[in-house]
Amino acid sequence: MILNVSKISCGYENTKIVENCDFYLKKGQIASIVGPNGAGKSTAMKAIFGLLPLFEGKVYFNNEDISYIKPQDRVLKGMSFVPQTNNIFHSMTVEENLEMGGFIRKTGVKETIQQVYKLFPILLEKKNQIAENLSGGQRQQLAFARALMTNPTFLMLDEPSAGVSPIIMDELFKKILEISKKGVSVLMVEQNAKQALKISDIGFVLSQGKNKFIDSGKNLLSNPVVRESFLGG
Amino acid sequence: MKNIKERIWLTYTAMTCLLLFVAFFQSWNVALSILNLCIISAIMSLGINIQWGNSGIVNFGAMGFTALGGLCAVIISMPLTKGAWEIGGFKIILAIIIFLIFIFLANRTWKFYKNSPKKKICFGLLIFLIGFLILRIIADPVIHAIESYEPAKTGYLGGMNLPVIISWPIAGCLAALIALLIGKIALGLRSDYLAIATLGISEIIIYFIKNEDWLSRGVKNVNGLPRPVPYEIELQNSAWLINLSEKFDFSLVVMSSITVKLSYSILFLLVLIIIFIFLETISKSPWGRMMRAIRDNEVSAGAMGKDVKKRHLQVFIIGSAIVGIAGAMMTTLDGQFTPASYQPIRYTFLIWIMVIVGGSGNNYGAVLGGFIVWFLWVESEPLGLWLIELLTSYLEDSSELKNRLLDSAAHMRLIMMGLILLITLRFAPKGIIEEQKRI
Amino acid sequence: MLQIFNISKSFGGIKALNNVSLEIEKGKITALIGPNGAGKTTLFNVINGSLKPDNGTINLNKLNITGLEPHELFAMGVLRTFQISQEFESLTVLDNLMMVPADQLGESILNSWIKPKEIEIQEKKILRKAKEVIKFLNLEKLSSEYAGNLSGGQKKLLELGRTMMVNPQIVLLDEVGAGVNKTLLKKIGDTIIRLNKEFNYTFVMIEHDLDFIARLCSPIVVMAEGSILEIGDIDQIRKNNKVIEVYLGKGN
Amino acid sequence: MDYINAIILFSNYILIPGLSYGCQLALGALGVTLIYTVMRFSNFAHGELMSFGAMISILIMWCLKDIGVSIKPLPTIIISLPISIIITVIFCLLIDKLCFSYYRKNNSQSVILLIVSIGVMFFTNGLIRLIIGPNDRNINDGERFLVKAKTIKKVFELNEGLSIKMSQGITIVITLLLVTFIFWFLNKTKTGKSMRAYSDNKDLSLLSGINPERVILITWIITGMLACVAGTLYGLDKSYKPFTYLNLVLPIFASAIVGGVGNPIGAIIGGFVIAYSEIIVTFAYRKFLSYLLPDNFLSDGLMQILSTDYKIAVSFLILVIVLIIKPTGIYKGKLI
Amino acid sequence: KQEKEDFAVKLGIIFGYTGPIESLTPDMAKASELAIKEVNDSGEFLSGKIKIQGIRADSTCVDAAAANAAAERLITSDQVNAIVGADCSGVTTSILQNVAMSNGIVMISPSATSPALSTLPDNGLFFRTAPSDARQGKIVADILIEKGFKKAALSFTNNDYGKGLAESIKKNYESKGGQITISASHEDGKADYGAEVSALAQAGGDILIVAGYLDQGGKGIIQGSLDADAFNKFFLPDGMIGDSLPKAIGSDLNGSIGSIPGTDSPGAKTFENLAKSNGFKAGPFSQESYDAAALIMLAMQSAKSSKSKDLKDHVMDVANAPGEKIYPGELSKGISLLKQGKEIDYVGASSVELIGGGESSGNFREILIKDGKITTAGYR
Ligand SMILES: Nc1ncnc2c1ncn2[C@@H]1O[C@H](COP(=O)(O)OP(=O)(O)OP(=O)(O)O)[C@@H](O)[C@H]1O
Ligand SMILES: Nc1ncnc2c1ncn2[C@@H]1O[C@H](COP(=O)(O)OP(=O)(O)OP(=O)(O)O)[C@@H](O)[C@H]1O
Ligand SMILES: [Mg+2]
Ligand SMILES: [Mg+2]
Repeated sequence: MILNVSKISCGYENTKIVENCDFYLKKGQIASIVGPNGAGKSTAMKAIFGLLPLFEGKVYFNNEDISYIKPQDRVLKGMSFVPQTNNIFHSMTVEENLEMGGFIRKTGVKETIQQVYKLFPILLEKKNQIAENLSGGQRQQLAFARALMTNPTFLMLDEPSAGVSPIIMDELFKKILEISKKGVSVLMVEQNAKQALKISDIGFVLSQGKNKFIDSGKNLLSNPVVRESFLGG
Repeated sequence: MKNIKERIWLTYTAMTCLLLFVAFFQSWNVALSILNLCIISAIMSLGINIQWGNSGIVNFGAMGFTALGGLCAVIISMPLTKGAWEIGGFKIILAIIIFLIFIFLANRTWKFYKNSPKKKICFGLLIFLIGFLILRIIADPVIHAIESYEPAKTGYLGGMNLPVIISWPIAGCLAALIALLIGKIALGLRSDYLAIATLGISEIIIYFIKNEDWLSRGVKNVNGLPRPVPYEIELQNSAWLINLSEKFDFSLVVMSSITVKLSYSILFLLVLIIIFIFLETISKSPWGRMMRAIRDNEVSAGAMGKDVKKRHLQVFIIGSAIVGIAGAMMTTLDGQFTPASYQPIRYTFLIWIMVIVGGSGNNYGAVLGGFIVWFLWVESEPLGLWLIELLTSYLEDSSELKNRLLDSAAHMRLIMMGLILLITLRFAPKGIIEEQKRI
Repeated sequence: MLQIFNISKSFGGIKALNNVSLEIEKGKITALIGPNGAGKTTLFNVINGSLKPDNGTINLNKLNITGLEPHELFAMGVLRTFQISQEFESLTVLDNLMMVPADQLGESILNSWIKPKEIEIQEKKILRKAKEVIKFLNLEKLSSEYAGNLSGGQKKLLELGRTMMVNPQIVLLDEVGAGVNKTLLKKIGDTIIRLNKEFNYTFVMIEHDLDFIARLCSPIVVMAEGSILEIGDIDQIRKNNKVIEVYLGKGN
Repeated sequence: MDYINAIILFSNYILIPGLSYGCQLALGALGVTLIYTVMRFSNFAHGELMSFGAMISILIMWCLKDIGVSIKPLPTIIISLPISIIITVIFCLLIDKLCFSYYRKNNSQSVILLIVSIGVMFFTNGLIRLIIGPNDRNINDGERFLVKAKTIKKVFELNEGLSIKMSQGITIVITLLLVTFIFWFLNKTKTGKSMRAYSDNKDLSLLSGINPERVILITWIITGMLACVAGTLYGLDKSYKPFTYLNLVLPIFASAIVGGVGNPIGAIIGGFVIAYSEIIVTFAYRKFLSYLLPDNFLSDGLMQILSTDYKIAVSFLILVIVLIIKPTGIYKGKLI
Repeated sequence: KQEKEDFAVKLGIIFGYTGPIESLTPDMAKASELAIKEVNDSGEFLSGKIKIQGIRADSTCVDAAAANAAAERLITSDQVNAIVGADCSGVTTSILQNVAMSNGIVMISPSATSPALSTLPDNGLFFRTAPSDARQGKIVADILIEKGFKKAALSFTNNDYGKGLAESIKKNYESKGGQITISASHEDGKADYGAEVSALAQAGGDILIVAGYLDQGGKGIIQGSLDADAFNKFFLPDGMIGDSLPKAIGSDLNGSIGSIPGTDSPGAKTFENLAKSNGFKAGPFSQESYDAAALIMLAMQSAKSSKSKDLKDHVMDVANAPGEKIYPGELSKGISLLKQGKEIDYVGASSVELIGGGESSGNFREILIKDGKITTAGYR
């Protein structure tokens, strides 16, 4: 298990949003969390990354208890996260965004930036533009690219495909598959659930803060209950 | 909801107790004089709060509007300087009218060349400068003559000799007018830019008042403004108070000054209540909801059909007018107008501290902030002295350090004020009375 | 009803819109699609007055509306949502909706003093309407939550909800579907159709979910690099090679 | 026509004084800008921090003098700078720990931090007076002049003289060095960029592995250094008096804003704009023009655009005009 | 009726310990307290057992509201018998009109020099030991004309003191045939005086009159003028006279002239020594502060009462001839003389001579700065 989240509860100030949830995946696997709006997906992601305090439960990363360490230390351990909103440095240029993404790395930042540009050509085109002025989909790409800059072993994505055009979305999922093949594990939240589950080794259906279903991506896709109430038929 | 109500009750009672405490342990006179300024401060803080708390306008220009209010009190209530007026009163008015016409023309030009920034600035500025030149050519000699007219006694045009209370609403109007002008030019700026711009403009206003002696007597101050309430000396000779004082066996002098202060308190309280009710009503109405929406997100509010510019201007004017009224009240209470006393620390930062400490975004908080902060501002002096005496009581009498500390005791006031402010904010980071959630 | 002539807009060296001309017909649901950065959002911004075009004109019902302010356009019935949610974060969800209707009596200071009764009546009406909308969006539990505390998708729903508070002439929807659960999106689609059929609303929507578009929209306008590439119905679009190349990709 | 005299006069009364005052404002504005860029609030306590730094420098200088250290012709206080910088930085860090850090953690609005900084200002203000008293102190014990007006007059046989003070020279040199350093640091080094990233999006900078505590630490170190140097230089040039530092805050903010907040170059430009506008608008041009124009062209007046009474108003007027024409300041800072 | 005297007599000392003149006030307060100490040490005051206590309060110099609050506290809570102060004319007027008069408390200000205070109704409660600016203006003009300065530039601190003095100087000087080339204000405590110095320099003149304070803007203007070689002679009115100025500026100030209230009495010198031995400087207005406190106490003794309503009628008596002259350091002598029923003429440190409505008559000492020292060049 690269990640094992067991029985976590978390939320904001005095409201508990996520209750008793489990998430886990092995090295090189892709896992998806799907569920209705407001189910607590983003909340769970933030808690896993340590941006929100846990009420209960534990998070293990590579069998190490990381429940109480700071987010920036998790980055050092090889985790990387793209939040759903506010996921770029608005006032910095695209290139500076990427440099910041590679902040913890001592070497090889330049090369990774070139690789990222190859993956998202639009970013190369706009490399000196202030990120605030990017279009919605360009921002999403930049956010994803920034997370790749740390050369993570574990990648967490909160709705990476929201707002990107179909062609890019395909690219995106392809890329995710590709990096997972290289041994990077990916945990993502997706509303384009069908595509996401298609490539996922494991899927978690979250509803009202609770684990409703845990199963392989294929099984979930074929489960009529899940299809009807969570995947839009 | 209930929680907030309790909090309001609790804090307001505590404030009353503090004042009563002062009344019993220091004197009623001290307590009442603090109360009077507390009320004025509360009004100022309401004015700023409606701008900041309700619509996110950072107005650091309270000082200027306070001074304008004070100027109004002078112009309304002081007697006319006949000699000075005869020398050139009309000429000055003429010059001002001509200047205003040029400003109007400049404005027109500005609008006419809306689409070419260079022409706009060149011609607009040119016309303005011509107007300014004409103003100075006509007015300078007259101003000189007026200012040389018995400079030690008057040296200014004087006022209209009307009851000073009239100046309060008029001060509101004047402040509103100036706020309209300032708002038109400055409200496009955001947050810190606006703050410094308004601060700058208010400094300009102060410099104007300080240096245009013909109008305000400048730094020579105007003393002896007529009062809206009787003088202590008159009261000390009035039969009813003498009777009363004999009946209760209370010192006549003390009684007279308490009576005067109480009458001020009642007048001020009346104004405070009217303004408070006005603000409460509008900020509870859909208007308040709209303003808070604009505060949160101007782009979105615009797309939802709200005229952001107009609303900003509106609330800027209302808040400034309220500050202006408070300024006139303040000058009335002081009985004199001293332009040099308008300092940003006292009239801008302190007011902001009131708003923030009280709790921005709600009127109860603003009033409480006004009371508490003014109370501390005045009482931190004896408090600081007391503290330093306590600290040094263990030191030997002759010790260098002790003398040094006792000598600097006055500066404990600032330390105390700073500490209290920091501590209060620490325990109530959103202000003592937080903004209520409106459900 | 909405005519766009030769609109251009550039940011520094970037031509976001390049001589775009387009006519939106009344009572239709028009889709606006195109790759990221094609200028779709910019077009919306120009239409609703958030941005002033470099040149070109826009007419609404034959009236020239170029260069008007957003709030003036709102008054003329042009409504929009934002791709990146723009909620009023410190207002509750309910208030977020209730602030929308135009010309509320209580928005005038004078009225709140002289007509408290009328305002109360009006408020009740607005409240009822807002509650309906909240119910429709499945946000009942959150009606008194600060909008800033909503989840990403919920914010999107709130964006949509705001357009339902009034009776607009034309609604510009900028990716309402992004990040919204597909089950709910289906329901939203139904509503859009209903609003269009029953109340004859005109919609223009930017969307990347082709299935969703296929169900709702006709015609479909494809933009790329600041100009219009193709206008047609779904089949035409799907067949167009250029569109496939820049936008759809082989898989779709 | 007498160009040389005109130029010398211009330099003596406008160019040089404006240059050194501009540098002083710029150094202050730089500190304000830095705090603003990283922590997003206007630090009104900056003037007092400068005063604090200068005070420490003076105290150390007194000690040095007691043991007989001197580096004539330079003023002794220069060598106390390294230690006083360290103490000022420690003071800044202490203040941050005790006052600002709490609100940062709570994500308070920037206005709250602004008000807190006013509280800090009050406190420091009183503390300084407790320690060193409110008196005026002369601290320049080095050579006063680099170039003396009288010498210039005599040597070149001119009507006008030009004087450059030692303190002005030092100010200009140190400002240049510091500004270059800070500009390079913010825009070219990784740490500098991480500071900007932190100010832009705190959460996301966490996710990139940027350590916020380190960013804050570095910011305060630089701010403390700037404040200490600026305060000391200012005291060196004029004389140290706690009260003036309070009044220095406003022109400093005006400079930072005119230039465009959040940009070191903006701070410099702003400082000079404010400094020169005061002098140029209130300057009496009669004598200057008398060197350039034939006699009968001149009128009797002083040929002053505005009287010096309005000096400070002028700087604010310039500020307002600049903001109206260019709402983000001259050198486009960040939109806020 | 037997006066109840087993409580201490209290004197309020209201100066601006914070605010623009905060650097002057500590010495002023200490001077007042020195006078109090002297009287206490004499052990003879009133019944002999009574000690006098000085209570400081902060006028802030500019904020009338805070000053009133402080005065209110002194009078009604601490129950002071009389007040030494306030310092700046604005707050002094405000305290007098709003607090002191209504409570019938005597105020003697050492430094409020505004001419307006001469005519203000005060129920006989207000006195001052500093002369009105109107008087000094005349003296300044006389000195300048006599020394042959026909053209002068004038810089004044932008407050009631500076402006009042400047106007008075200008009027008198011009009526005597002098020419003021420019009369420009400066603000105290500001960052830079480059612009002011430039304007003054361009206007030119044989001498620069600086009507300001010696450790405030006034000093900045002088320093700036010297640095730029704009002026080399200065006229220094009373606010600019003090040892710290020549010390700070150095030899460049030599040859400058000035005026300060005082007669050719030994008082000033004695006071300077007294101050030194008590650990403070005889800065501006500290003489007057000493005298203000001394006057109050002597008047109390003369009235045999510590109440303001009694002592107010005795202030003029003790201040003016006839009687034995009393100098600084001789307060106990004064007290015992009064006790014996003799008359005294308090001269004090600043040669107190009260005229009219309790104003200082204004005898002036003409000053010449020589070898970095303030020396007396004559008396007027
Ligand atoms: N304020 C701006 N300054 C500079 N460039 C901008 C600005 N706004 C948009 N752009 C650029 O204009 C182009 C069009 O942007 P727009 O937001 O209209 O794209 P879009 O079609 O909505 O894309 P998406 O589907 O990703 O939302 C983009 O390349 C973008 O980078
Ligand atoms: N800062 C906050 N304070 C309080 N409640 C919050 C906060 N942020 C989110 N919530 C609430 O927590 C719940 C779950 O939010 P979360 O963002 O985790 O949803 P989600 O599953 O990611 O939904 P979506 O698909 O719409 O992004 C929502 O009901 C939301 O209202
Ligand atoms: Mg989410
Ligand atoms: Mg878009």
